[in-house]
Amino acid sequence: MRYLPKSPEERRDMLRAIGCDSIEQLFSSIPLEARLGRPLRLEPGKSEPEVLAYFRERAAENARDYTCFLGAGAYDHFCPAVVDALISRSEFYTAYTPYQPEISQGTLQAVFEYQTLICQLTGMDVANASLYDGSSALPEAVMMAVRATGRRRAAVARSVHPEYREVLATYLRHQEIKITELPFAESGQLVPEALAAAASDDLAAVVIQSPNFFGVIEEVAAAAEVAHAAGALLIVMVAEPLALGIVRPPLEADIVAGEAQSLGVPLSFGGPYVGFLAAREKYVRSMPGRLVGQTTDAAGERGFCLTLATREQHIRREKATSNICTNQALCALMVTIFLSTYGKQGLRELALQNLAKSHYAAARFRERGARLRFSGPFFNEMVVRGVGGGAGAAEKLQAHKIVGGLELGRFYPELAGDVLVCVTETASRGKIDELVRIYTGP
Amino acid sequence: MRYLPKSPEERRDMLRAIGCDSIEQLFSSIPLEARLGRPLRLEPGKSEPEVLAYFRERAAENARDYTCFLGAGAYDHFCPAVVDALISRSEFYTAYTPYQPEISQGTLQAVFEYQTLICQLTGMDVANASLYDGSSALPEAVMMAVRATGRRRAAVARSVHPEYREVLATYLRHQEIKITELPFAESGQLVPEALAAAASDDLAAVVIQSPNFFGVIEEVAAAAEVAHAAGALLIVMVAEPLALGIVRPPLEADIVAGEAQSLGVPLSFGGPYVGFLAAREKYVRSMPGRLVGQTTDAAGERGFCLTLATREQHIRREKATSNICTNQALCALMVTIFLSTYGKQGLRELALQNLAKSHYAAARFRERGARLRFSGPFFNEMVVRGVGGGAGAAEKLQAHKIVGGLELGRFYPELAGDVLVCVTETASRGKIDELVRIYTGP
Amino acid sequence: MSEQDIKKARRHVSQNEGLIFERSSPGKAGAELPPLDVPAVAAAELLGAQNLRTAIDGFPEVSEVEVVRHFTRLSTWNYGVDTGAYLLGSCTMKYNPKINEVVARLEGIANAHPYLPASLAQGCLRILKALSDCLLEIVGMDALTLQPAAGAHGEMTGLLLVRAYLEAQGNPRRKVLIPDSAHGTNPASAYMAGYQTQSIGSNERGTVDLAQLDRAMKDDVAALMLTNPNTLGIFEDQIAQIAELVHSRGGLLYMDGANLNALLGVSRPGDFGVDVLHLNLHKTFSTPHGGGGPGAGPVAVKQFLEPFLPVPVVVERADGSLAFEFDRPQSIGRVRAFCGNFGVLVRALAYILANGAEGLRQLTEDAVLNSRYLRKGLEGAYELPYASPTLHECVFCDKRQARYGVRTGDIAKRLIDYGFHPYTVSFPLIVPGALMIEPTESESKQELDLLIDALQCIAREAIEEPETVLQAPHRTRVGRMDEVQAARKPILRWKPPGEAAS
Amino acid sequence: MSEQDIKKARRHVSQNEGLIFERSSPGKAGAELPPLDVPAVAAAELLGAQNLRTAIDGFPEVSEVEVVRHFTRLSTWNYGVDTGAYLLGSCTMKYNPKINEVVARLEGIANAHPYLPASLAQGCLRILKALSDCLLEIVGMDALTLQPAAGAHGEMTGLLLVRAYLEAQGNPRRKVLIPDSAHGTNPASAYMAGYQTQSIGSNERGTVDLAQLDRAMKDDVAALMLTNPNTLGIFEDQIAQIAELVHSRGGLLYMDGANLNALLGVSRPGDFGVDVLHLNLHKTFSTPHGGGGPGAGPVAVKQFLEPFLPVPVVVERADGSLAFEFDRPQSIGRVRAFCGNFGVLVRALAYILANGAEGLRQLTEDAVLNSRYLRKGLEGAYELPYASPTLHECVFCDKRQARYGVRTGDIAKRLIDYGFHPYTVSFPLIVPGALMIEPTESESKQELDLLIDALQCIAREAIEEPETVLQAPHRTRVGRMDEVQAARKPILRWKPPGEAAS
Ligand SMILES: Cc1ncc(COP(=O)(O)O)c(C=O)c1O
Ligand SMILES: Cc1ncc(COP(=O)(O)O)c(C=O)c1O
Repeated sequence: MRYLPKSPEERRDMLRAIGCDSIEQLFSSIPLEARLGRPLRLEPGKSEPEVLAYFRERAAENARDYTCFLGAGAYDHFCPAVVDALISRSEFYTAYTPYQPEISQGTLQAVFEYQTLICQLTGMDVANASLYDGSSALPEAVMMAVRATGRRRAAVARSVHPEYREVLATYLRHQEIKITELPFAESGQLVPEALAAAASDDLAAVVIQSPNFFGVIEEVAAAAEVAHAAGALLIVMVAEPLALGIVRPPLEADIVAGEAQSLGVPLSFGGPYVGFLAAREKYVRSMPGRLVGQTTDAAGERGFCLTLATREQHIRREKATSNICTNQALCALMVTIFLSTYGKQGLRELALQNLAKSHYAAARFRERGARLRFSGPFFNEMVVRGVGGGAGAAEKLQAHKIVGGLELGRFYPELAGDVLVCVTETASRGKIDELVRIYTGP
Repeated sequence: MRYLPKSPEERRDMLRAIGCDSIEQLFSSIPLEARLGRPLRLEPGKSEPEVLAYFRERAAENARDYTCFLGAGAYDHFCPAVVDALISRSEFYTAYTPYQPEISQGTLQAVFEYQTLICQLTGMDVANASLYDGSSALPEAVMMAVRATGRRRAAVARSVHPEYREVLATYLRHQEIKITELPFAESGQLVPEALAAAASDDLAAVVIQSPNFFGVIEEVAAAAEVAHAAGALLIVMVAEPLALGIVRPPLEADIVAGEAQSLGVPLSFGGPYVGFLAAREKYVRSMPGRLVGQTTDAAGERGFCLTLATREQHIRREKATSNICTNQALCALMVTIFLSTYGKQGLRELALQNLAKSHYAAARFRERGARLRFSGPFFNEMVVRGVGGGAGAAEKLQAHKIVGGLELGRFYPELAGDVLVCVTETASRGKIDELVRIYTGP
Repeated sequence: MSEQDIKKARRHVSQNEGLIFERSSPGKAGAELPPLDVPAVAAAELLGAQNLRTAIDGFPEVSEVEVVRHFTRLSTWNYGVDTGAYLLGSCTMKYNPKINEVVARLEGIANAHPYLPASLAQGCLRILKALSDCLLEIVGMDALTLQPAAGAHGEMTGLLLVRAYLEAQGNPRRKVLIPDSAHGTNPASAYMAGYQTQSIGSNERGTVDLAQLDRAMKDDVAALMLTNPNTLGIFEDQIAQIAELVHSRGGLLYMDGANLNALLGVSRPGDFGVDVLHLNLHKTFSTPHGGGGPGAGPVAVKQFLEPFLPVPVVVERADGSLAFEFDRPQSIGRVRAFCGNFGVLVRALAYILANGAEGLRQLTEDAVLNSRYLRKGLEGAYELPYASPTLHECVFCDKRQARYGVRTGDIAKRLIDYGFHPYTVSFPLIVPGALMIEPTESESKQELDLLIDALQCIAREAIEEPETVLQAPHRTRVGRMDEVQAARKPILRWKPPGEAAS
Repeated sequence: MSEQDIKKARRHVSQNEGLIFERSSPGKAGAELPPLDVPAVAAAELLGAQNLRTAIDGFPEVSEVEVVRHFTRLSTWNYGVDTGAYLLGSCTMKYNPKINEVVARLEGIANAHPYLPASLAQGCLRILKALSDCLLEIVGMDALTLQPAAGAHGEMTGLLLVRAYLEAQGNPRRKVLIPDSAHGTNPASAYMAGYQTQSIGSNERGTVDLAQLDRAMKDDVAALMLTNPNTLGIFEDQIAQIAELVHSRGGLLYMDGANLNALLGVSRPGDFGVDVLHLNLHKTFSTPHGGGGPGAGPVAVKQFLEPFLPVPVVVERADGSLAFEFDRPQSIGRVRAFCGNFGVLVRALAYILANGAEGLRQLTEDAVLNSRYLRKGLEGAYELPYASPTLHECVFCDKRQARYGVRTGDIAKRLIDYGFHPYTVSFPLIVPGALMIEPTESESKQELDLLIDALQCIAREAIEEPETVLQAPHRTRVGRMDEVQAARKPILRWKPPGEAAS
């Protein structure tokens, strides 16, 4: 086997050295009845060309060379080639959690930079080293609010990504934390009255997403006011953080969490992505996940190490702030490189192009008689009313090598027939025009 | 511009520091009339996504997903993924010639290993660090023989790659070295009588290729005997060094040179490839190109450095053994990794698979009434008689996503209509069957 | 020891590099965009002035070459599996094949959107199906979810399955039993599934104390959460009795599959009584650890737990095509958006396909052989707290060195000077001063011999020149990091020089 | 200086690694093949027993992980442009953009066979055409060949063109004039084109001595081979007179374009009298130097030389498609098989497209600005042999340091300790003890300031503690290599331990 650095003779030598007669003897501590008396029923090992051919065949069974107008929590943006080139440095991707800082300063400094970038982007004070993804960042944020307030109820906007809310429900089911759902208005934004009604003194957190699942930007300050008045924390989720290149960050929030895939991580059929979680300084000790801090060595040289580990499972066990151990470090590194490369101006321009393209599409839709479901301001996604549902459009789109938007009926029965269309900088004007034409009929 | 690490302010600061008022002043030493008074007439700079799109469009204009039966000096073999992963280490590919050995031991040791591998493969004593390609290795080898013998004529088999011979002619035209061409026999091998006739006492070298351009293995020992009897050197060219995995190396030769693309270097429309040149120890000081040697530092630690530089142009100038400076180091590294990965057994098996596939194809051709032009033993290429010429076959092949063999009329008028077919391990049995069926008609 | 005695490493010049923010200057950028092909827009109008952001304060402005050098330099301060032996016990730091990186980046795979219609995602779905099938055969279980993003995530998922099942039976029960040698994620995950945890002691052979388990295994216990082989590398040889005990009292047997590398083709959890287990694809199945993830923690179950698996599951339609099924009324719901860490799953499948049945068994044999060889080589120099036979890893302790004031953490630091990535320090908790070493199958005899030699040297140093060990590492670009200082007044982000004081 | 004074680098642990042959043991392999889908064959029968090879003696047998670690470790002993400033003068060690590596590896490009029928290779042909067009505009010439594999190869090609042209005029002439500051490849290439060479001295301003040129420029002189800006970084400001002189005597003006990085968008050789020039795409146009190649050395010519260009050339057919044309009776023939170092050409085109007209001019400005800034910063510490204004590089000499026994080679070695790749040592030959420094446009002001600081420190060390400089480098994994020993009894390959004596 090509991955194994041993010759048959070396195996024999080593067996002899440990005083074993046979390989089988190595496993003598496993009771016979617990042993598998036959080979595994798997295909014989494949050579590298066969492995490659297998995955090429699979890849060919997927959409390739399509223009895709799907967003809904997973976004396609131009990713500079440096990102893949640099994360492919094996010192980064074949290392593990930087438990030994003296030979892990590369990872540690990069995470420190990541934490800083997330703070800058979100307007928060501190950010952790990553969580699994945006969806699991939601329960982590809510549980953090529960720890911080001692209360056990969260009011969650229905316009938060439906799968995030599903995950929240799964996580919280057995933790005696209640969820109150908050409806959305004609604008696509949270209904303020509903929030006011939910804001009682057992409320740990108000959760909104901005831009929300419909692409609409929420009124963060207003939500914060109500939440804070009730003694609750405001959690703002972000599934499309590129918006923060041009949209004012949710400064009034206490916790900003979400998904950073959009910033340099490949779509990869849904993962690996990278959850982020940032918060006000005062909540740092109730944060979940790893944190990297700055320190010095004996000679006073600056360096970095994992810190505040007493929050974590390997020390606190069941009392930890989270069970998370392995997180999404390499994806966080992609984000760090992506943001460093685009930089201050570049990110803004990228966001602006998204804004321009999506509003161009919206204008084309309107011109051709289609209407947007919501009136609130949006970034790069919008809900187009009633253009979905037909198999005809889907087929036509495919014939044009287009993947259309997301049919919302699946998540919101009341929006059946509506389509969530995402338009990023990667969609050419021509393809946008085609999309609109096909959706709006002949 | 994204590649330039300067802000406008830094440019101003630096100008100020050197006492310049304007950028234009930097160029004041260039006479005005030698300056370009207008912008270059090139398109505006492209962003990275545009550059990528440009080349994707070009790539789509080429054959993709074809099975290709072309060889003729450029071979497609399975290349382990480690090759590209490792040559992509930027310490390798962004470095230059290892002039400073203390921070170039990586390149130096790898070249030392390459030199060793080439010696092992060819059966020679010494090998250089690389030449441009197989074709230019031929004149370099002949000039080396001229230096070694003091004679100025070379007898060159017509079955040596025609483009190599063209290059030889170009190089030698003004150096007063004569070339005598040696014909091939029915076997596809050198006509022994012709060699005997050419072997006079002004002969510096006999040049054969094995496997030769027709894929046929030459009788090296016999050629060596004649050459040596006449006081000439035998130069054996190799364009498909994979053959040496199963074919006896040309031990009787004095110089073995050729093209190592076949061993891990991408086809890349003809380059960059990598010329190799190996020889008997006694000729080392007349070798062209770089050589890496083993040495030690003051503490006695083993290390490597460029050596025998007194042969080279930067010291000997017009009296150098060659004008070569930049060579093909990165491609030599690909070869080193490729050979290390396949190793002793793997290379043999790879060669055997080529042998099996090409002889399978030959058998199918014979079954369907086609004949091979030559009777000599062949490795992975063969000349099939009279199946070429028609545009019909070419079209049908293309329809089956096959690129057929090379039509030989272009290089050998007497072989017009014959096709040089190369069958490597990458061709599936099904595709071979298709190829044969199409070439041999309905 | 003198510098010359260190055979595996020397010192070499290494570039300094500040924070990316310290390279910034106004107007530089590392990326540019194609010209906009639609009309430009006035953001303030579209978004509302109150929603507009002017600039991201402090964000870096650097060119492409500076980004490349910055992260290249940082990378050279790291140590990865490609650098050398990475001995972290319990982490299975094996070689990550390069072809896996290639296939995960293929067009059609790397750029597939998770909401692609099934007709345009058959390749992805078939990858999920193929991986499930392989993993089920490997562990001898009946059904599986690929959704969890890591081991701990899998633990929580598995326990939620236990709970959902018991709930459906009428009583979710209250407790999960966890041996004291278990990983910290186990109790933390149990807590997230709404369970209290109770610790079970180990006996003098390093395995579960059966008597204690017997006492603890009451009818309020939902499950025993067992790691097998356990974190000492010892196979729980009373596994049959344990399973019988747990099952007879109505509990379920959960297995933490972190150590599956010891068992491939040799023994299957499904065959020795396990009801639910999670796997760590980033351990056993070679997906790169990425500096701390991503991983993947699939959960495999026996048939009776299948109805509770997270949604969606991949199903085969009548026409042979695959699709996601969402409508599963008994499901615990989602534990993650979309369908898991797909890119990691691709790599794991590539690894399994490359190995095949024979290769998997062979690698397990090699992993155990390596660990045993190492154990033999170090027995004389380090104290082995448990004499039981071990499989893929072994745990020593620093008892002998502690006499000279040298602890496991110091030995680890000194091992860095010798060119290795240290083992896991101070885990499992039941071994005071633990050195937990897992060489995996990826180490050659040469590398192991160097390691034995290094640890032997350090053992001597601990006696003869303990200061050398206590002050280690000596050969790294920074010395021992002051972790106390880092935690006392945490600096968790960079701030512009002016603000840094705040 | 103490360790602390070195701002740019420290020392860090670095893995040892023997030769790949020293890792070998029988039966290991790093690659496997798919099962053969055709009948196996008996090689001895097919090839003849006398042609059969049994085994390749001494060939390595190693696993994939060992290959990966081996070459990864080797790589860490190197210094590349991605590591930091790479100051080799005349080599233009600029940043190699990552996107270029991506596009050169695209399917359809990386796997295109050179003998593909033109109909299946239009993309490749269009790349060749596009690059030619761009380069011609940049240098102001009329026609171009992309065949030569490197600068020296281009030189030979260019001189063969000169010769072919003169021959067609009736007399190839005998000599090529070459300034004494020229690169060693120039005379070596002239020799290969069948010319004798004659050296032309430089004047006190570091440019061609016009009077000497006047005397030498007889009617047996085929060409003057000029590097402009020359290897001192000085533009030949009497270029008009030089061109006039050469042309008036029936000679041609050849330009070595190695230093074109000083001229992009600023000045075009075709506009100042050059008849033929070669470019180094691996210098000016950012293709990676690869540890010593591959490069590419296209040759551009004025119209009258076009008929002599190597075959094939790319031509446009009536239908707009492109094809190779082979039938060119006056051609000098081929200088290389196939169509040049195509993969290098792809990268160069990517670079030109990325920069555009403005970007190219800007980078030249930055390159010159960097070099001038450096010159200014070092003037006080090192002797500048020529006072003339310089463009992209500057050449100091070690005169002041030599008083203390410290030579340019020593300073270079010490610069390694300071974290830099040294400049070019001892070239050009007309400057005894030369330090030839070319920072390129890829260095930031930060990096240049560190360099100035480092060279200033070394200048002080040369006076205050010359031994430190003479014994340098001190911070590398191996000390100064004994090059004399290497040449005296050359060991040019590994041999198995038994044979090593032979
Ligand atoms: C025994 C054991 N269980 C569980 C885990 C947690 O796995 P993960 O880090 O993938 O969440 C680990 C991780 O190191 C472990 O060693
Ligand atoms: C001035 C000059 N001319 C010619 C050359 C030769 O170029 P190449 O190494 O590409 O053959 C060089 C290379 O360093 C050079 O600096």
